[in-house]
Amino acid sequence: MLQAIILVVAQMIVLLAVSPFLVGLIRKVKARLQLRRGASVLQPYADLAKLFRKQPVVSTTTSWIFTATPYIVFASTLAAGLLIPIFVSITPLDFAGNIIAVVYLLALGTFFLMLAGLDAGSSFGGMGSSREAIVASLTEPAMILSIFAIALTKGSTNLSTIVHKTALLEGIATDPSPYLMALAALLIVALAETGRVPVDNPATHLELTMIHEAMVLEYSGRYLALIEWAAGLKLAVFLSLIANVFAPWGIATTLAPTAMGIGLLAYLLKVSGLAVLIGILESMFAKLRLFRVTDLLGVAFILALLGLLFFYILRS
Amino acid sequence: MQNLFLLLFAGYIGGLLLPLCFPTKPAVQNILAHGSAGLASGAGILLGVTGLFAPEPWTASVQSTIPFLSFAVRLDSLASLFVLTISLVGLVASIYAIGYVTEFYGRASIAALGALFNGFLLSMTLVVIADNGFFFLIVWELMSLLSYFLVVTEYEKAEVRYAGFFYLVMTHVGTAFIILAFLIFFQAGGSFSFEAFRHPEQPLPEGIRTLVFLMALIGFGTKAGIVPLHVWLPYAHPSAPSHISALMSGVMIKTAIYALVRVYFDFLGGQFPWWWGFIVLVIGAVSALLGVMYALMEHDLKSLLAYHSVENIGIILLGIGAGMIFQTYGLTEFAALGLLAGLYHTINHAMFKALLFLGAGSLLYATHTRNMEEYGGLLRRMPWTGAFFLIGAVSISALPPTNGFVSEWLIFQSLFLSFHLPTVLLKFMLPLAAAALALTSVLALACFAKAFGISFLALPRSSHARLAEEVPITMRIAMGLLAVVCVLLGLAPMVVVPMLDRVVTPFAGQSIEGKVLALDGWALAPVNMEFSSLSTPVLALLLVALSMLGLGLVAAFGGLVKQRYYKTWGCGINLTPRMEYTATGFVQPIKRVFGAIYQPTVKLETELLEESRYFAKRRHFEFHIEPVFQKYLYDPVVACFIGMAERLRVIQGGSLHLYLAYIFVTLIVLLLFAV
Amino acid sequence: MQISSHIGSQLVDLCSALLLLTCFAIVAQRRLSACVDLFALQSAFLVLTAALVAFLTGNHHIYIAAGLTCLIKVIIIPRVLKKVIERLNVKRELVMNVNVPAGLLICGGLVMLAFFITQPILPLGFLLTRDSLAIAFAIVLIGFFTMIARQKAVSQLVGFLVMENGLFLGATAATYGMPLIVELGVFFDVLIAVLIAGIYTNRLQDAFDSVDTSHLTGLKE
Amino acid sequence: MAMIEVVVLLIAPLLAGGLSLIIHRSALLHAINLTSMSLLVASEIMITRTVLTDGPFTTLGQLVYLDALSAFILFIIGAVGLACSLYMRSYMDEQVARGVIAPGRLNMFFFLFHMFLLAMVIATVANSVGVQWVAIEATTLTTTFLIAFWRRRQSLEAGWKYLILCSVGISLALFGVVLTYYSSLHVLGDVSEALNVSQLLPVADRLNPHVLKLAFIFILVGYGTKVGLVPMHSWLPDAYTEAPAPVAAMLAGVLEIVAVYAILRMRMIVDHAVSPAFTGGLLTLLGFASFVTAAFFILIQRNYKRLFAYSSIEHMGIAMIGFGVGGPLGTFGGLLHLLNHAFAKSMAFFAAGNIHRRFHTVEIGQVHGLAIAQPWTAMALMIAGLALSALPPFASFVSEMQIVSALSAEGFPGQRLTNSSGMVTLALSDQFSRLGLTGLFLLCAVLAFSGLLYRITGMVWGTPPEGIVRGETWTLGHLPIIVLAAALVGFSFFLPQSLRQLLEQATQILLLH
Repeated sequence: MLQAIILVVAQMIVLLAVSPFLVGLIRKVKARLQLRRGASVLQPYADLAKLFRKQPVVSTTTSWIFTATPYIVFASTLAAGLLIPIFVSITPLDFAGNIIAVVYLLALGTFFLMLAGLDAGSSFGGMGSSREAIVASLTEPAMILSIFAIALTKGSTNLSTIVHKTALLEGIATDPSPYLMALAALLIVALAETGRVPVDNPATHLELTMIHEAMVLEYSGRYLALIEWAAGLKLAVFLSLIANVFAPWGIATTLAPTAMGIGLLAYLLKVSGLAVLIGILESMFAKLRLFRVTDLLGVAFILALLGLLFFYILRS
Repeated sequence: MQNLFLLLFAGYIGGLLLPLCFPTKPAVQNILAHGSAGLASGAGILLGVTGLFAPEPWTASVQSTIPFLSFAVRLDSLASLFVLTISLVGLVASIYAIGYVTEFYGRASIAALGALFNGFLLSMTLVVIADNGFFFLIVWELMSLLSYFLVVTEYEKAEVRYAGFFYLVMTHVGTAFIILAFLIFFQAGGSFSFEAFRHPEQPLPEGIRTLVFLMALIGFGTKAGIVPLHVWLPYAHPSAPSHISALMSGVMIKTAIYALVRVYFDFLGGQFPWWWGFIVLVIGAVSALLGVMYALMEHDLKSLLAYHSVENIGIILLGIGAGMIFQTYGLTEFAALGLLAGLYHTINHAMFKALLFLGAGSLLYATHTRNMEEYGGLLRRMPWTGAFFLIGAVSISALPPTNGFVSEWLIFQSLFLSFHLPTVLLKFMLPLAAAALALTSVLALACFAKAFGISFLALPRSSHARLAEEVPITMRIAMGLLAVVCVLLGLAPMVVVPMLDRVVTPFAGQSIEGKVLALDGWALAPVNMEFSSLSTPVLALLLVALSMLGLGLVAAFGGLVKQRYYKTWGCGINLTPRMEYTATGFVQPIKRVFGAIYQPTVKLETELLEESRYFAKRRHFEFHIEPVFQKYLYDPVVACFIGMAERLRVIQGGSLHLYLAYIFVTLIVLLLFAV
Repeated sequence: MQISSHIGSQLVDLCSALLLLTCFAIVAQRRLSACVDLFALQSAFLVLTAALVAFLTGNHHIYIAAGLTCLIKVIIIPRVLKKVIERLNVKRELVMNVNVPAGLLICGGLVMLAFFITQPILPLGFLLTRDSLAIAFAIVLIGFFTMIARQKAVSQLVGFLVMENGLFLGATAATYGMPLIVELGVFFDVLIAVLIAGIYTNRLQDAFDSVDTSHLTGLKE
Repeated sequence: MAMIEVVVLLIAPLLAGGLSLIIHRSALLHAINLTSMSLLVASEIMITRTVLTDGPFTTLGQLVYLDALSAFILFIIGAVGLACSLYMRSYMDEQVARGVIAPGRLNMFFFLFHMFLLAMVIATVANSVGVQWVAIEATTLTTTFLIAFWRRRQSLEAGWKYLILCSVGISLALFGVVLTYYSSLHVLGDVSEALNVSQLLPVADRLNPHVLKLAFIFILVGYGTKVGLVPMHSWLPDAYTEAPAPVAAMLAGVLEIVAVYAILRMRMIVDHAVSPAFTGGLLTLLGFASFVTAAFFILIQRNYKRLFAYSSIEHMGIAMIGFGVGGPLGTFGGLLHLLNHAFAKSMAFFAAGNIHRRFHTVEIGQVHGLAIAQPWTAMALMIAGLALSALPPFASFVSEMQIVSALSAEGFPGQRLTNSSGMVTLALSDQFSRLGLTGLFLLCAVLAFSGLLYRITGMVWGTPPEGIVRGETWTLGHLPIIVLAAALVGFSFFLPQSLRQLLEQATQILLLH
């Protein structure tokens, strides 16, 4: 029991600690690719610290929803993070929810963000929420299908089981093709869900392009801090999900300290790698028009479908 | 149990008759009608619970003097479950009504309203416990008829009359199909008793069984509101007074689900070809998707909720369909899981849909309008209603840890189990159904973000909203009760699952309680911990704890600095309600992306200022979405029959000679051919 | 007796044939008053037939029937109709729904039909009046047809009465008369019916200033 | 046996009629009317008692034959007749007051009314089919003036059509009677009792089948005209529209049923000699013809009296299907349906009468907001409409269910014959054909339902037009409406014991047991 609690807390700390770093890393990579020096990788930490200390300004039109939302978003995203294996393949909270629970926990955050966007009453917030709605609704099916493709290969929807089996090299060698399809699909989904280029641009405040930023436009001070942090956490969640499901190499399958150390190291390397990859992708592509996003997510859906198809064809 | 039933019966009958004794005192009528209805439904709750855990189904019957008709009732676990649901919602509706019907003092006869309300509840209860086909049909039609009269309570309005008549005809058409299905059983068994339906003298041939399947699907589907038979629903449900809408959307359409389960798993003994389940599954997916998509385009709050009933019926059918498919291939425990998930969602939907309709009713009560665009900022003026509505919205959007999430999660699991199925087609279609479910649920999320956000948040958009006040205590209590139930159903699956298990065991042939519940009830784990697991209590705890953590972090890093209030940044000008995002604007992207389904027609007229063409004097914007089913399915059918009638008209041309000729010819023809 | 009965049947057949003939005459006749006269003639033949049957078989109650027929159908009803015609001063049927030649052809067809249908049951009848059932049926059909073919109220009445004659022929000839009470009832009804119809024609005349029943198409659907 | 009752039964209307001729005070006329009616009902009840205890009997020297069936018909005559008399009290007076009817003609009206009743009673109790024929013709002659009582153009036209069509039909029926007599010659000889049911029934199986077939066709076409079976129905809508409300109620509620009774009597005889499939087939055929046609016509009516007229055609069709299909279920359902229709339809016409008195129009389009203008009438109309479209909790649902169940179980009569005669029909396809018929039945039911309720809801709901007085004016006429409604609801759950016995015995009689 105690051990479990310690593990959970550790996992939580890792996630909280890593998430700003990932954001910073992506920014750094992009800066580099744009031949700028860019801010330090640790800049996000500083931002958060400052935001926490600033006095928040709250719109007079808002209700308690507006102030409650940051906490709910933060909590739900972190909760989702605690359900997926980070550096140990068997997470203690595994029983609390499988991958679908993860998806819906993230949806909970999205829901309240939308409400908050509407609460301020400015048309920016509404615009953001409305766009978030369409993007979210298009990513969901692709996400579920790709998840299903993965779940099939391991005959389970529990992340720990999937990761553990994969880590012990069960059934991964048999047929990589469904995996690759699912991976590609999930990558696109991750980009969309975490509001990166080409779906959204976290670095802009142009009303024509922004989605996530528009929703949170009215936030300031500690509330903004929590939301920014939650956004980082969401990124971390997706990256860890991809990293550990598709490449659980090095993850600790036992609770031996050394194994866990290695696991942690491997985890950091993997997510950093993915962050760099995202940075590169973001620099390679331009942001799509909102109504082109559908095409991209359609592709993701089809990929996931193909993954499923391949699985059955190769099995039967 | 007998006494409980008699108490229930007496309560409803009392509520039906007593108000009529005080013709002039609406207040008294109100109390009498809804008080005794509450009493009766309280008895109903007890009846349901006892029936659920009774070892043997309770039966009773009164022989009628009319041949083939006997008033037989049988309270098995399935019936008990629905009695429980109906009575629970009924109780809440009665409490709510006490406050709500004050709206109608002087505008409608409270006595009639209360009497119909009681009769409606009674008929629904009898529908689910009837044990004789004839009796079932009587109470079934009675249920439709009474609800029709409730729908047309405000009969001065033309649209209400239209809605009512449309409903009446549709439900009657459905009943015709049901009668046909029952008559097939009658042919086989020579009796209308359900026992004979279960075990006909000679087994029905395959073709006939298929006919029964289709007839029942169409007949009960009409009542349930499956696409494309759903068209009446978004008209009828909103037109009724809100506590009635809650009953209709919450429980009445569920009686159809009850009947489907009864016919397929009980009468037909759960023996069917794979494509039956497949059809149910597909219909479920289509209904779910189209239901939510049309809901998104509705800006009349109650119509929006009505469309969501279509959606949720679809979701329920997804579960039941999956169950049927598994049943075909003898995977009984998965079948049980699917059925259980479907029934779980049935109950959940009853609760949160009732809650939401009551919430909508409160808004109507406070603002006297159903148009969302005229709401706004109501959370501050009606905090309680707002909070309860939010709980309902979260539940129907299937967000953890509420009840909607649990049942949808279970349905997901049963769909994921499809890889056990032998045929590739099904292996492949069930995941697609899962994808459809995912899309549905997230669209529902968007829809309720709209519904709640536009109605309750930001600035009031009209004087209606500005002057709104919180509703009377009884209404709040009613909503509060349902909100609590919603949360409990989500947090305590360990209580609900065993109940449902008792229901599905007889049909699936085995109890799966042990397979679904793990960690002595703290987690759901179909079919084992290896495959999947979910623990809503723990998730809830986690969410609370982590929010606390958030607060802690805030305190730790910055300290709770006093926050400053200032008006929203409106690009330099003061924010007015007219600058807010409208519901129409909110769904615009969705409308555009799914334009193929909506086929929207947009009309924008702009009148520019003479001085400068950069400024518009006034803009007129309107958009309609194509009512596809009415236009391409219903109107042609109606036109066809009317056309035939018009053509027939000539035979009654008014000429005496013609008439004589008819008789003459008839005589000759009969003489020539009949002899 | 054998021979006499043979001759008797011949005679009865002859009379019935005459009845049928008058039918054709009525169908061919356009002038209303002439139609009425023909009807009276037909009724006279009917009386003859009835008397003949009564005489040959010795069922005396048929005499009563014959007498009533004579009274009502030969004397009273034609009078009434004549009166009506005079008052309405409609002389002749100008337009018909079916013109005369076609009408005659159809009637011929009807006679054949009548024989064809009654063929199997004729042997059951009494030797004496074997074929008159068929003839009676034919007369009924022709009367009916007349009602369809003619437009004036009066001629429709005549058609109706021809039907009645056919029925009576059937009753007397085929079955040697119905029970007396029935017969009386029938006569009574026929009489009343005609009187009522007479009243109606007057009222129609007042209301529509025509007895052309093809104008009565106000009520439709 | 039960002599007195029968005598009363016949004398009461006769006396009342005679008195009405000489009396002119309306109050007195009504009093006479009501007393004779109540006498009628009383004697009927006595007769029913006797029939239930010791079966069929003849009296008045073989002139009268009474069994459960005729007792049942008498019951309907009495019930509806009494209801009408109660309703007439206020209705006729108002007509006189409004000058629609000259005060001098009121007693004429009552005279005809009583004669009409008398004729129907005779037609029901007569032992000889000949006498029965005479009586039924008499009903035509009496009612034709009642129909044309308002001497307007349309009413004259309606009356004339009614007179001509029905007389012609009836004469055909007479030919049927002649043929029956003809068939009985060799069995019973040329005796005046040879047309008596009491004589014919025992020997019926020795009668010549071919003649009887012909006879039945003539009778069916003839009396079918009176019933208003398609395609002999053409006079019916006109007549019902033009007749004053109580008369229309009597026509729809009683006269049709007496005609049906005449057909059934004949059928009883024919079925002994010929297979029931023959008569059944014919009845079902005409039944369906009427049902389908009426269902479509109901869809397009703009005049509420015509609407009810067509619905009568529809329901007679349904009852005919019931009798045609036969079997205990079908026959029982058919009889019960006759009763329900009589009640519901007379209610409908009473309501129609009230509406006409308030709105002075028969156009459906000009009647709205009845629920506000005349709440009780609106309720009556609604109940009648629901009962006529066979919705629970009204007895007509029960009877219609029984009929359709019988249909789905038995199928089209004569089909069994075709099967037995070696025609290749698989069990399954047979079942499907039965289901097909059932489907057709239900389809028409739905059509009629939609048509009827579309109009009725259109009239009941909404807000009344300008210048219409609001609020019900209570009259004696509301009493029968309430009683009938109560009966309709009650019978759908429990039939009174005696009524049920009556129905069952009648069913037995019709099923040749």
